[in-house]
Amino acid sequence: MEVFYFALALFLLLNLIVGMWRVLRGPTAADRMLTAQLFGTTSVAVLLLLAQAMEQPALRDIALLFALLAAVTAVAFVRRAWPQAEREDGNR
Amino acid sequence: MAIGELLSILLLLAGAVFFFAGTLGLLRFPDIYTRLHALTKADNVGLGLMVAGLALQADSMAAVGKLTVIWLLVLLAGASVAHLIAAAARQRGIVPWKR
Amino acid sequence: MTLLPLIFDGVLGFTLLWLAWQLLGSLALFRAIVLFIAFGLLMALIWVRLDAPDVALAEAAIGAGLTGALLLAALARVEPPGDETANLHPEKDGQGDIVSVTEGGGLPFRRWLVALHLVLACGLGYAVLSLPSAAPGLSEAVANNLALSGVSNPVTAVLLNFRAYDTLLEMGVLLLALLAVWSLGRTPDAPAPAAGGVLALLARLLTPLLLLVAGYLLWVGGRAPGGAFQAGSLLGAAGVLLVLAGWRLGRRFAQLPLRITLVVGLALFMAVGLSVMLAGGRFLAYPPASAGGLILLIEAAATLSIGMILAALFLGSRPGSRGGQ
Amino acid sequence: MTSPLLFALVGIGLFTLGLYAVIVHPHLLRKILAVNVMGSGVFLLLVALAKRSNSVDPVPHAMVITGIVVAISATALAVTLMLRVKDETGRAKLPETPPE
Repeated sequence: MEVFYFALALFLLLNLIVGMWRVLRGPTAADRMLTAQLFGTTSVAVLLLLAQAMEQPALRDIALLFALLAAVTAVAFVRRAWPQAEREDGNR
Repeated sequence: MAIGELLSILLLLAGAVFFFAGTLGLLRFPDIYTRLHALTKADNVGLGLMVAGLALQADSMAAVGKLTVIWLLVLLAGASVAHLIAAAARQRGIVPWKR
Repeated sequence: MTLLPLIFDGVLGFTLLWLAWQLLGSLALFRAIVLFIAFGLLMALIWVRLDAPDVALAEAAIGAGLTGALLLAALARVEPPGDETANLHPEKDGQGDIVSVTEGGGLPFRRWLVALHLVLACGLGYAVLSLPSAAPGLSEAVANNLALSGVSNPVTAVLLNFRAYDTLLEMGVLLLALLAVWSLGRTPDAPAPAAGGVLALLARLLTPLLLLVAGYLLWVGGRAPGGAFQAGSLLGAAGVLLVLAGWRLGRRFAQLPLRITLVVGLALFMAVGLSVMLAGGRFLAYPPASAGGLILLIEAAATLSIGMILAALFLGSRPGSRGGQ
Repeated sequence: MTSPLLFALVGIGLFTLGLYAVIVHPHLLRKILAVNVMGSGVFLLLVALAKRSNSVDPVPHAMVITGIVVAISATALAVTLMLRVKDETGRAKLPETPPE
C-alpha cells in the first residue's frame, strides 16, 4: 500500500512539472497565476498521500494550511498586480 | 477490509486521472476561460476522489473530518479564485475563444 | 520498495534546482515571481521528506500566503505597467538561460564569474560529502532534557526554552524590520475600494477560519508540529487578506492599540525572563514545574505580535499616517 | 547516495545559483528573489545535515523556522528600500556603470 501511495505522489509531482510549461509559456499573466493555483491543489494531494505513506498525521495540518492560504496569492494578484496595470493603461 | 482497500485504490486512481486531465486541459485548451474549467475539475473532483479514497484508510474520525475540511476549503478557494480571475480577465478585455 | 521514495526525492530535488534556474534567469519579473511561489510549494514538500514538519508548516504558512502577496504587490508598484503584468500577448522574452542575460557586465567577466561559482559549488559539495555520515548533533541532549522543558515537541522546546535567547532576539529583529519599513516607506498605501461580491465573502469566510487554525497550531505546538511562528504567520496571512479586500484599521485602533499589539510579544517575553531572574533563577531559565504554562503564555503573545508585524510589513506604510486609514 | 545528502547538494546548488544571480542582475527585485533563493539553499543544507543519523536533530529545525520568518521580514524591508530607490531615482535598477 505504501508503495502505491508513493507512486501516486510521484505521478502527481510529474503532473506538476509538466504543468510548469504553462507558467513558462503564459501567454497572459492570469494563465501563470492559474497554474500556480493548480500547483497548490496538487501539493495538497501530494501531502495527503505522503501523510498516509509516511504515517505522519501532522502532514495533514500542512495540507490544511495550503488549502486555507490557496486563495491569498491569487487575491493579491487580482487586487494588486492587475488593477494597477489596468489603471495606468487607461492613463496612457 | 480487502474490499475497503480495493475501493480506496480505485478512488485514488480515479482522482489521479482527474488531476492528469486537469493538467492536460491546462496545457491544451485554447484560452484562459477554458483552462479555468479544466483546472477546477482537478481541484474539485480530483482532490475530492483522493480525499474519499484516503478517508477509507484513515484511522480515526478526526482524521476523516480534517480531510473533509481540507477538501471543502480547496473547493471554496478554487471556486472564488476561478471567479475572480475570470471576472478580472473579462474586465481586461480578454475575449473568450470561439471556434 | 526503498527505491521509490529515493526516486521521489530525486525528482523533487532536480525540479527545485531547475525552478531556481528558470526563475533566476527569467527576464519577465512576473513569471519569475510565479515560479518563486511554486518554488515555495516544493520547498514545503522537501521539508516533509526531511522529517521536518515544523519547518514545513512555517514554509507553508509564509510561502503560500505572504511571500507571493508581498512580491506581487511590490511588482505592481515598481514596474512600469503595460509590459508583463498587463500583457495580453505572448511575451517575446528568451528562454530562461541565466548565462545569456545580456544586461550588466561584459562577457569575460561573466566567464570568470561562472568559473568561480563552479569552483565554489564543487568546494562546498566536497565539504559536505566529506562530512561524517552519521552525526548525532544535539538531538540526544535535547531528548534527555525534554522532560524538563514543559513541552513534548522538541522543536518548540528548543525554540522557547533551550534556546529562548534566539527567539527573543528574533522578535526584536522583526520589530526592527517593521520600524525600518515605517521610517523608510514613503509610498503611501493607496487603499483600493472595499471589495464587494465574491472577494468580500471569501475574506469573511476565511478570516475566522484562519484565526481558528492559528489558535489550533498555537495550542498543539507543545506536543506536535506547530507553534508561535506558524500561528503568527497565519494571523499575518489573515491580515494580508483583509488588507487586500480593502479593509483598514480604524483610526481609533491604528495608534496605541496597534503599537501595544506589536510589542506585546517581545515585552512579555522579556517580562517573563526578568521575573524568573527576580525569583532567583537565571534569565529565561524557567522553573520546570511552570515551564509549560509560561511557554504557552509567551507563545500566545508572540503569535499576536508576529501576526500583526507581518501584516503591517505587507501594508508597508504606517497605518494612520494618512487620514482615514 | 541518500536523500538527505541529495538535498544537501541541491541546497549548495541553490546557494550558488542565487549568489550568481545576485551579482549579475541589476534589477533590485530580481536581486531580492535571488537572495531568497540563496537563503533557501542554506536552510536546505542545514535541515538536510540534521537528518544524517537516525535521530533527527531539532536544533537546526528551530533555527530554520526563525530563519524563514526573518527572511520574510527582511524581504519586506528590501522591498521598501527598493520602492524608495525607485522614488528617488525613477527606476528600480542599479546603474550599469558605477558613478565616477
